[in-house]
Amino acid sequence: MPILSYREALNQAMREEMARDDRVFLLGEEVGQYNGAYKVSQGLLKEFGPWRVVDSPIAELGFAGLGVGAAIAGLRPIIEFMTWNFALLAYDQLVNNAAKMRSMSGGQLTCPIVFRGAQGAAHQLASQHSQVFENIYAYIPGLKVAVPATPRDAKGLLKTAIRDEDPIVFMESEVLYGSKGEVEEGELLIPFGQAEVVRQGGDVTIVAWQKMRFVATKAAEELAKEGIEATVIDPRTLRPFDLDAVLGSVARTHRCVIVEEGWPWMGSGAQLADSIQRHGFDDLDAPVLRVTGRDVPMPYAKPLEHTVLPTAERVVEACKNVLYRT
Amino acid sequence: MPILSYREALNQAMREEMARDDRVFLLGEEVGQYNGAYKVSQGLLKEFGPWRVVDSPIAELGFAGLGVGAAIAGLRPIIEFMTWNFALLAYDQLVNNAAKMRSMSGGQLTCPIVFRGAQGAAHQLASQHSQVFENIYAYIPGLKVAVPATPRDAKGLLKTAIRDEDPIVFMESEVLYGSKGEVEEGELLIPFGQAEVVRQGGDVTIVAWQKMRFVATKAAEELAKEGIEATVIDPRTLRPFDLDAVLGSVARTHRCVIVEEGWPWMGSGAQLADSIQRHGFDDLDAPVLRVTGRDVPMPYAKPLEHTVLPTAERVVEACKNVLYRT
Amino acid sequence: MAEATTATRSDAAPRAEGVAGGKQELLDLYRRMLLVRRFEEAAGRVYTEGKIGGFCHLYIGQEAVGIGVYTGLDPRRDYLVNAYRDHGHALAWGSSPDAVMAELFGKANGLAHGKGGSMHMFDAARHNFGGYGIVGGQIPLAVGVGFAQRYQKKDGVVVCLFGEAAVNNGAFWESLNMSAVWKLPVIFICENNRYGMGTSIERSSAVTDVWRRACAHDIRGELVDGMDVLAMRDAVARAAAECRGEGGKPVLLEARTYRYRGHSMADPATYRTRDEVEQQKKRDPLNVLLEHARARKLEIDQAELETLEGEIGKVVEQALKASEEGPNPDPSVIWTDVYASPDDPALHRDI
Amino acid sequence: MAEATTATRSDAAPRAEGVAGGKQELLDLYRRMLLVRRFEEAAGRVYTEGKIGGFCHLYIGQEAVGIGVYTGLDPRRDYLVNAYRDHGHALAWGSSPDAVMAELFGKANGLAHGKGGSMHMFDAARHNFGGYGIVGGQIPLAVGVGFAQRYQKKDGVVVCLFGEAAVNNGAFWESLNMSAVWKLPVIFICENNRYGMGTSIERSSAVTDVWRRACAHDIRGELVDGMDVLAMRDAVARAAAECRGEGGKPVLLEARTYRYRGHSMADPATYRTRDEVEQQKKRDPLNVLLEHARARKLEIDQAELETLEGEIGKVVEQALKASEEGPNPDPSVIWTDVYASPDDPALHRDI
Ligand SMILES: Cc1ncc(C[n+]2csc(CCOP(=O)(O)OP(=O)(O)O)c2C)c(N)n1
Ligand SMILES: Cc1ncc(C[n+]2csc(CCOP(=O)(O)OP(=O)(O)O)c2C)c(N)n1
Ligand SMILES: [Mg+2]
Ligand SMILES: [Mg+2]
Repeated sequence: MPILSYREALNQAMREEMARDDRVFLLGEEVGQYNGAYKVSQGLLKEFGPWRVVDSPIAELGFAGLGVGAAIAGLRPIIEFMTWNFALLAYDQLVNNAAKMRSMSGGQLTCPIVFRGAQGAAHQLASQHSQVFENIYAYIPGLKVAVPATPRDAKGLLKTAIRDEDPIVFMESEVLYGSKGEVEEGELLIPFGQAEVVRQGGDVTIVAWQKMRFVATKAAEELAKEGIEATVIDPRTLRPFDLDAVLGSVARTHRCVIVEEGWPWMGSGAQLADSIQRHGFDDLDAPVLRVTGRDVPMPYAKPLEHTVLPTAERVVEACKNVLYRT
Repeated sequence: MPILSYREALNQAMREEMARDDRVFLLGEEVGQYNGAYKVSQGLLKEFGPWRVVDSPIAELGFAGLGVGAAIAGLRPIIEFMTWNFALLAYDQLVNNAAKMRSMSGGQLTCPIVFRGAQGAAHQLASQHSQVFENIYAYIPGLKVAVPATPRDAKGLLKTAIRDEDPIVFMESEVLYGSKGEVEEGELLIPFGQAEVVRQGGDVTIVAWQKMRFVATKAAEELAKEGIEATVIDPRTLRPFDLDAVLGSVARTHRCVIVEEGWPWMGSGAQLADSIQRHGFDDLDAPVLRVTGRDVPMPYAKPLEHTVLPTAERVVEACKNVLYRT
Repeated sequence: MAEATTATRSDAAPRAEGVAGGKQELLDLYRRMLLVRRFEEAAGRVYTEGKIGGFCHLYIGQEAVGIGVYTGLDPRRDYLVNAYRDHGHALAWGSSPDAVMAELFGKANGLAHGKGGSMHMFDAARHNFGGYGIVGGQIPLAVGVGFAQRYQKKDGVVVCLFGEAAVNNGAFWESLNMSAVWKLPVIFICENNRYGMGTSIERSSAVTDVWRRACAHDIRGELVDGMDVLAMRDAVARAAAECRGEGGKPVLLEARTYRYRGHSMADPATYRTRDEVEQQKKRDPLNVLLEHARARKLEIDQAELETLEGEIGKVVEQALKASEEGPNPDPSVIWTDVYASPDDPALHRDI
Repeated sequence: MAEATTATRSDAAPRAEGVAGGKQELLDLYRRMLLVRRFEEAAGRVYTEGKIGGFCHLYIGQEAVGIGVYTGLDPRRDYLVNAYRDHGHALAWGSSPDAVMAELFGKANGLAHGKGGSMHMFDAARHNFGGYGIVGGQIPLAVGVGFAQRYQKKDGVVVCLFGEAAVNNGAFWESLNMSAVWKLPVIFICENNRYGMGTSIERSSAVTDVWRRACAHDIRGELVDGMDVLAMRDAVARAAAECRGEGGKPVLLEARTYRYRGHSMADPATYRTRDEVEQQKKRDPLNVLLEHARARKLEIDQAELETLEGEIGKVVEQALKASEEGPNPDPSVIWTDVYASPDDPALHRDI
């Protein structure tokens, strides 16, 4: 199977879908002539021309709304936010227009649109540029949220997203753009709401996505050295969420740790913990624990950034905690 | 003690604080000549003049940012959003500027500001005007979030908020503006992070705030008729949150139900359930259950709106569920 | 200087000298405006009886704008994107009065089956792409619909309505710039009724000639008499011709108009004098049209007016009846039209 | 016509005829610009060595704007609110080069103790109210600082810097209108370096004369030669006099300038030709000032320049040294300066 970077996988997904369906277009800052701030749209302008790969002014609210308008008029826009930090300016359009279009029109209008871009800390981008906002979108009925970790998932979920009839929030990871992995050529459609079991182990279930999937895997390897076997589950989408996969694993391991990059209070993991305790109450031998980014605006300095982000060590510790091995 | 409406209590809090500290001013749409879209600022323009009670253009992003700028320059702004639905346009300013000012300036600048306004469903305002967004603010380190239910709490928490050195998100309830209750005259400062035990009972703990406090109380009365005694706890602020009060009660009742108006997935209650299962794991005899608004954009029609909002019946049912009495 | 090429006050205003229509045409315009007037009066009445909930923003006084917009366009290929003061426009674009009224009643036979209500009148089949409740939030949508016209190589035009208070919101400016950069077929129409809720334009805007703001984006701005349906229709038709098809540029029209009622049914409108309102009513859009007819020696006589009133009265009565009698939506429909399928696992039906 | 009273192209541009300074003054301006130039060159160098992280937007080429702004104001009572291309402005406003460089290194002796980094240079004591990273996000803040001046009956002026790509963002327009309605003492200065990252202004803006956009809010717009520190200084001084104190109105200045380097250190800037860059460098702000001196018969000679270079070289060396040697912040400081107290229960230190 071909080896692609996460970036190339996203690029391939867009290229294939744009070739397949001429209603699909890409619009955002620097997506065209610059080939994308992170080069995700490399070559697309050349291939599809300026009406299908559109460089927009810095007007997140406006161009997100433009996308919604184009969607109700029959197109299938992909709107790129350079990062999701900037998308806060467009939050109103996603929540009040995209998510509600179908409902408030009584089903007359639909809004098939993908909003995509990078989220999370990269390397010392400081407080305004290092944020995770999965939960504020997953909270909204009418939206779906994908958080791919691997090149394969990036491609397969993006293709699914572009074909979906509802608005999608597609969150990529800046630090993963260069990561590589096997990706099927051509048609690859990964359904939303289907977790991937990354690793099997009978002692503890670790739920982690995107960057944290790799932190969790590293932690699992550390734990294995001490004879503790962890299952690592990557949900891949946060809305819908594959609760069955997690509950199935917890029924076997009786313990669960959730790892997330975002802030602790009201972060996505809280919902997962809630769902697990509610539906897996009798299976749990210990409370569900969460390892999260620290509850602070991200500081710039490298050692501080490192202190804020979840580490494999902290995951190991949490796993031992739920195993009462401390 | 004088009886005031929730609206009057808020008005009194602002009037007293503006009289006490001339750095305090109120700015927002229709707060002046119109005396507030919901009449919360009745009489303030007349009393304090147009520089301290400022009618703004419809520019939520801009005037929220203006408030932040005024705060770092030494004033203590109260920024009124007509409702929190419209504040989505200003979310960037709250998250990226207000919440991070102290941190990214290394402590050089502070941002003592109160953003306030109504949230939640009122009577058939439909999908864009009937939303709850407590969680998206409580998620952000650097912000604090208050959700008063009674006139007394409205006054006492708002006065505390205005004197606080950090940015506050103060969410009122449109349907409660007319509700009445006893309120101390003059100095009344209710600290953030201190729950109120509304009702004592040994069988189940119900956590509910703002409008839902009354739904919970009604449910508790219904339950009492069947011999089930509920404790009702109103946290009053969601960040900070008085977890000790809840855990203390759960240690006695061993069962907990959370009632919230917002959407279920990633709503505030998820965090509370997470915290309770984590710190009260051994005390719980049943999973923590949540009663929430339904997972849909609010429809306009009255019977549909009623179907979406939490009811005392649903709370009663959830309580019986955690008591395994169904 | 530069202004001459950007925002130009139409010399034609305040009276339209457009293609003179025959009497039938004038009668038709009158009838359309009268329907809106009587419909809104009825809506206001039953609102106070508690039959309509939520916010209810009546269009009384602004009828000439709504009818002028519709009649200036080609509804087979053109589109409407609107704010929340939208009953009149919905009627103008041909939605059944029964369905509009039933929507206000929150009934299953409403335009949006009771899901949208007063602020969200959609009739996609008639190219009415909806009323939106967040001030300014609909403006970028119109740019997107316009983008789709160019993209699909269609020659449709999109008309976007908003109040004069919406132009202080960033969404307006971002939209103007994008539509100008990409030369999109969008007619931005500001219904300047002088107040945004209780705030007069003088208190909220540094520039009170909304049409002049077009200068910032090198697009043409024009002031139109929003009380004169012929002026409105002709200005819209001119603007449509100008922005339709490749190479066309967006246009900003400012329609000076007035709402006779409060901002919404909840607003007693104490921020303006009765005198001001009475003064404005003197140039009532219905009367302005009658004057036009008279000036053209096509006078519409009392008998004709009475016939029209009778006709319209029946239509409105029927709308009320259909709404009273219409079924309430079934509670289970809350789950539909959130996602394409009510069984989508993204929908959390139990928690 | 209306334009004459709104946005007026300054006839003084492109060369300043302001109050001629003595040689000492010109030397001083030169030294200030040279410090920025050499500091930024050093920052760029050590960035490639991995000593600075994150995004790093250099100010090389734009020095005349930063120094002109500062020297045109009264820093005892005036304020700066800035975007993320902020090292030069921080130095201009008197922050210690050691502290600015140490901030870039993320050290505890940095301006913000390593919490802010390149994009967030704050020096509150020197009235530098910060660099902000969300395009356009700082503009409303400046309006607020200006509001506070009027509110407190102070006569300070606020200068707000932003790039030419920021003017397509709604925040800009909302801010202009509010400051015009309330007559706030804000000087909006657009540093038009022709590109927003890789997009030229022609591709992002319908109107490429940024100063002309002032017309939409009836405020004065002026084009200034941003490569000429004297022109900048004088234009800013005029604007400050105009908006200072009661009754003063905001002003929009457009400084035409150019960045020699890529958008940030990560940008190879392939979207423009080498030729274009070389062409621009011919009007280097340092050289433009030397020409001014020559024209005024106050020539700054080679020896003087070398002395200055030596002096500045040492300052920059020292800044690098202080940064290399500066201590890393202690991990525990992540908990400080989130709230007023690190023990605030709103802070979730364990979860
Ligand atoms: C973003 C936003 N802010 C505030 C409101 C509340 N609001 C609804 S209508 C309105 C006044 C709008 O006035 P205008 O744009 O002139 O339209 P008109 O009602 O006069 O037709 C306000 C402030 C809103 N719906 N959206
Ligand atoms: C709201 C927002 N959108 C996008 C970005 C990413 N971004 C950072 S700088 C920049 C270009 C800004 O150009 P300009 O305003 O001209 O300033 P310059 O960098 O030229 O000084 C972009 C798109 C951002 N920081 N904020
Ligand atoms: Mg209006
Ligand atoms: Mg630029």
